[in-house]
Amino acid sequence: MQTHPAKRVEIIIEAPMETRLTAALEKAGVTGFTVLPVLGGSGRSGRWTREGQVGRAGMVAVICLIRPDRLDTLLDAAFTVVERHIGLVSITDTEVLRAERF
Amino acid sequence: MQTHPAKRVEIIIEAPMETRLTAALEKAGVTGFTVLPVLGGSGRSGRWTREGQVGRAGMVAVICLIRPDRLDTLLDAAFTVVERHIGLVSITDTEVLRAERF
Amino acid sequence: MQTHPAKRVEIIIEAPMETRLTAALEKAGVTGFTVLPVLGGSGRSGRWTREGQVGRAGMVAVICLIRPDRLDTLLDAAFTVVERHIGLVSITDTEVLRAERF
Amino acid sequence: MQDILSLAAANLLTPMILCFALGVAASLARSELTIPEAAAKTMSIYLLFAIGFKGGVAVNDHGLDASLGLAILGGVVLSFGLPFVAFALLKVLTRLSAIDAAAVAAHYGSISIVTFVTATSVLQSSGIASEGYMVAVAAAMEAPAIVSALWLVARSGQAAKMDADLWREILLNGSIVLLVGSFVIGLVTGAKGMERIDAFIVAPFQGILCLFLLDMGLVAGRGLKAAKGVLTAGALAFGILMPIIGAAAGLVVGLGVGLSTGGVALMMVLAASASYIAVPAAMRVALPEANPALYLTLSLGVTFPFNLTLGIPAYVAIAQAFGG
Amino acid sequence: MQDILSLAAANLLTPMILCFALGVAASLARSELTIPEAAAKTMSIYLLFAIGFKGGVAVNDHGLDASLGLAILGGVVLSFGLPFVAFALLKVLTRLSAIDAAAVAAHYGSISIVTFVTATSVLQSSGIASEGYMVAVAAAMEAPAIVSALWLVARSGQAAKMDADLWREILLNGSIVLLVGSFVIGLVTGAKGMERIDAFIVAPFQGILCLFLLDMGLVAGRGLKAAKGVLTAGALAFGILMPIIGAAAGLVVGLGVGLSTGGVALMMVLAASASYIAVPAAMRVALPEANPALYLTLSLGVTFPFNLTLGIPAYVAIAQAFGG
Amino acid sequence: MQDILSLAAANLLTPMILCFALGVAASLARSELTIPEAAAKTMSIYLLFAIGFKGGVAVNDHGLDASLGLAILGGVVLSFGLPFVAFALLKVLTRLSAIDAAAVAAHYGSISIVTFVTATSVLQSSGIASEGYMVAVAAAMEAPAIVSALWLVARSGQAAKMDADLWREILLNGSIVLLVGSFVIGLVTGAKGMERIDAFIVAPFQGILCLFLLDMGLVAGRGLKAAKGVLTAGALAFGILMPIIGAAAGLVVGLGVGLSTGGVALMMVLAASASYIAVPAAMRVALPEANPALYLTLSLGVTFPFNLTLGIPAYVAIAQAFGG
Ligand SMILES: Nc1ncnc2c1ncn2[C@@H]1O[C@H](COP(=O)(O)O)[C@@H](O)[C@H]1O
Ligand SMILES: Nc1ncnc2c1ncn2[C@@H]1O[C@H](COP(=O)(O)O)[C@@H](O)[C@H]1O
Ligand SMILES: Nc1ncnc2c1ncn2[C@@H]1O[C@H](COP(=O)(O)O)[C@@H](O)[C@H]1O
Ligand code: NA
Ligand code: NA
Ligand code: NA
Repeated sequence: MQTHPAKRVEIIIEAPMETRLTAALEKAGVTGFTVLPVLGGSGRSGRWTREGQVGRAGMVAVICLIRPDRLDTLLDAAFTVVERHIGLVSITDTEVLRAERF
Repeated sequence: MQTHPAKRVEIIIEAPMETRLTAALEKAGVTGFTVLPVLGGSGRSGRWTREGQVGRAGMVAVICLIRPDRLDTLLDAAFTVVERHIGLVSITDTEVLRAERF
Repeated sequence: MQTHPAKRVEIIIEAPMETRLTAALEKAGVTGFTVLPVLGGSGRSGRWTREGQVGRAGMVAVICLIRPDRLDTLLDAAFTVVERHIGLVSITDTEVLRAERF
Repeated sequence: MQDILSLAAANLLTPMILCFALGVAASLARSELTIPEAAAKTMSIYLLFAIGFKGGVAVNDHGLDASLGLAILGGVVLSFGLPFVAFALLKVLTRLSAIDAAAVAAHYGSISIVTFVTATSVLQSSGIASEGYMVAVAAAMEAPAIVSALWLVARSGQAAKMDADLWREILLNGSIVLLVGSFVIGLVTGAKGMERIDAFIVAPFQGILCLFLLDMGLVAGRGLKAAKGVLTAGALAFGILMPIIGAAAGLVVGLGVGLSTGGVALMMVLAASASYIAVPAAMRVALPEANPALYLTLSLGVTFPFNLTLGIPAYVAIAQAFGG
Repeated sequence: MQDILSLAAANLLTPMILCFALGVAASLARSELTIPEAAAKTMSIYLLFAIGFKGGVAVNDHGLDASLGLAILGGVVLSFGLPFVAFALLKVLTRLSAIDAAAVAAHYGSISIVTFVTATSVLQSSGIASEGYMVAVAAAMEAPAIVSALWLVARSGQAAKMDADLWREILLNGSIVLLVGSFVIGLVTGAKGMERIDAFIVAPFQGILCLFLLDMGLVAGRGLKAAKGVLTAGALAFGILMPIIGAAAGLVVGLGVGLSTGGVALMMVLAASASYIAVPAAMRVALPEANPALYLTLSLGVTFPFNLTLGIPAYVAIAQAFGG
Repeated sequence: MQDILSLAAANLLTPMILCFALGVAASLARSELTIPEAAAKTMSIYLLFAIGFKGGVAVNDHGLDASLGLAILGGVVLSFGLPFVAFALLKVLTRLSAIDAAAVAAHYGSISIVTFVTATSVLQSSGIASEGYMVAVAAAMEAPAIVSALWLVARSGQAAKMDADLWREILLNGSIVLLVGSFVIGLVTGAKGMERIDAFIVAPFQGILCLFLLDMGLVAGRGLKAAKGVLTAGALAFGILMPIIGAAAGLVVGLGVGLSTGGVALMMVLAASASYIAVPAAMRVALPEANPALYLTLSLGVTFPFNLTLGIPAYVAIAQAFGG
């Protein structure tokens, strides 16, 4: 089956920053992304879990599949939001079906 | 530690299509997959979120780790389901421990 | 934007083993990981879903981004926990922003 | 008229309607107030269970008679028939493609159970009795409209993807199973069963309905905000006209099958209401090319609030006028 | 006999049992009706909290006496002992490996709190009193069976993975902590505490139990469908015989420690019931090689429905026959 | 003094406080008891809705007068002012950076709605009346403290990230919208609205508060365990002293604006309590460099339990002493 090279960008970011991140992505013309829930985790600021939480504690994971030539725009947009904040950005080479959707 | 090459296929698909996709995968002999929840996202059809939803709105993410030589069978099966529907299929090279499980 | 090579390790493991896995990771000096919820899946032991479950049934997905030279420590730690148990470990090459955080 | 207005005013100033309004306002003002998905689903399960059970107990009380069959038949005819009316009306008022129009039509032939639940609570607080088996009628009206819509699509030369699996999904969808199941449980256990669980399904009912309508308002408001583009003047007119036409058809059928005043009002409500849970999911599978923003916005963003605020009191008043 | 049958019939036609049946039927018919995981967990927390609190208040009312200690001791002995009976019975009826048989045995020595809750509600609606401290007995019976099962495994020359962490997890598992904690809170605050929260933990109790049993039915039905292979005739026979044996042992112990009629019935129910929450999780950690489909299907798909429908009314009737 | 002690003892042995203690104990013992996130959020929505609605109905009952405006003004002044006191106190007692101190200060100027809810339920069971509009005062006190904290940061030469979006988020955060919205709904629908939903929002209120406090205990205990490092003796002293100072300020303002005894007690509670939902989220956005473990542990792990157990009964007794 015909596949096309793409980048899979995964951004793990604090929940209160989610709307800012997605707004920045949209402003940069990145309209496709998917948000996954996160149950808990651990990092330099210790362990946390979402269980029993009332507030918007914790992180979410935002996944973008993007054409390789659009990657830098995306990273620039993401970086302005993540910069001062807790957040991980990873970029993986991938292949997608139906490249016309990107 | 000994690792073995494999493919990680990630299919983001509308929740009402989930059982059809997994049935197609099973029919094609792909018995291993994991379904992750999705909170929300954005695409050509705009933004959506699962919050407060009663119906089976939204998407789910299905992840398959598979031996490289089985990839095409999987993609063919997935494609018949995804074809007319909203859905993203990405394929990433990966390594797995314990290849005998695949 | 400047990126740095890293490994993305994804461990899908039974929920009752989660604390043992994360304890093993921490003991091995891996302090950064993120836990994603899993809705359901299928494998050699058949299909399962989290829906309506009261107990700690099902799986969780643990994601670690790690410097390549720390990978083996991580895999050794993970393997001792996963060994006798249901669990998938996959390792993908990736790039990260802000390598100083790892 | 006086009556309609005062009933409308009384209806508008209930906690239920105000909760819905609060939800819409909060969404439009982009407040981050949200109700967890699990809570929304659980409340809808509660409402379906409670309304089904109460209906069954009521039938156990008054006994089953032939009118149940007649009422179900009337409801099924409405559900089959209304999509054709809706489709024709859409062709006049909008420029939608056949597929989009058919998908919208399916929603308006089917029913909204929350509109129904709210109407029963309005009837109850107005002291108007209704047939307990109307919940069975509601369940029976969920699916037929989908058949009509797919037939409309096929007639326009397009292919809908309809298979046995989808039929099972539609006929055994969660709300039908729960509604019919709890109706049967109420029917079987009767007053004795009710005694055991009335503190759960009767006393807190209206309060839970309030929170649920708050959630519906949040979701509807979000939909309205996102769907500026799809809501043309014609579509908007359809979203208001169609429930009125449906209510009129429901009135005729309700009187025809000999329902009580309350029963007629509920039949009007069912015919006037549009699905936003079961049918959307079916449409995603059978007609993936149809635009979900369109049918969801019309159903949940226009017709649902219309029925909730103006429709229900009007239908009740009209049913009373005809009922004597 | 007449009594047992009429009690069984009365028990079968309650909303609770019918809700469970609805859940099983919906699952088997592959309806997509589901109750969110968060709702199921919350209902189980509610039930544990309510039953524990009520037990504590009852003990505060009647005062603590030596019989509590005796009853707990009796329960612990049952929990330690029954796995040996179960293991032997499995060896006779099935060809399970030692590990699988031991894992199943652990479940039958431990208890199912929902079976217990349902039994208390049957007792209550039959007007039969029971000792409030039976919830403490229930909590005490959760864990010992695991020790016996691991000993059985070790004896067959295999290694179970048992460490301090697992002990803490088992002894401080959510349901034990909640049950014992709310029991103590009820004990401390007594009638005054009850007055404050009875509208929450008494009135809606049976209704919430209904929805919870609906969920249990859905999960049990799903399990049954998935586990066609594992359920041999021998295993099935075990799933029916073992609760009967357990109930008999519970009868002897209950009479032995001098419980009231209701207390004896509850001791029978505890001994007859099989765990499906705490023990499965412990087995995944300690005996990962054991087949979860087997023990879950037996416990939740066979023994739970058996106890729910036939077992409880029979145990109550037998306890009454012996109690005088 | 006698009174305070007996009220404190009575307060400590209520199901609410004991549930909180159970949660803390379970966490510290590393039990895996947890309450699902969706359940915790839904309970907090329920509590906010119920308390807002009841407040609105009470105002509808007694009529609005100028004192509402005065009380809100007083609350806003407290919320603006207390962060300066907190900041100064932190500078004396700890070596926190300006950013950390300002972030903590924001929490103590703002309010904890659960502390408020618990206090209303203590007042109610002591038969002490209070102004219904105190919920509006509570809502008004959520945000101003954030402004003061950011001003403190700016004054120390650092940049806080404050934009229009953040303002909207803070002013329209879920709890403010729900509290004010349900207050208005209660105000509009009055006794008639209450009649419809009191079985939902009044009867089960204290029971749901119990389960919610159990969850708060679990979360607080987890936080305490994780935050051994951050809790210096100075910080701990701050966590106890600051609510006392806040309560004193609340007493002065409450008496100043002419509140009733119950109203004065609630104003003290608001001033003494520290936010742990709205402000933490705002701080993550505006002051990402501030250490969340610090402010969360102080607010939820130290001050919340202090107020819950000793604070509330003391404030009530003091308000009574001053109120006559
Ligand atoms: N190396 C990592 N791999 C995966 N997730 C991480 C990693 N480091 C941090 N995280 C996630 O980011 C959160 C905050 O990290 P930190 O700022 O280091 O405390 C953690 O709680 C994890 O959920
Ligand atoms: N480029 C993308 N990367 C990640 N997720 C996407 C992307 N495009 C679409 N999606 C997901 O697929 C859903 C439907 O996409 P669409 O059909 O374009 O509206 C979106 O709401 C996202 O959840
Ligand atoms: N090849 C695979 N790809 C993704 N997930 C898998 C795969 N195999 C197993 N799983 C997950 O691991 C669980 C247990 O697998 P198993 O032990 O094979 O039954 C399954 O239910 C899936 O959630
Ligand atoms: Na309709
Ligand atoms: Na047992
Ligand atoms: Na304060």
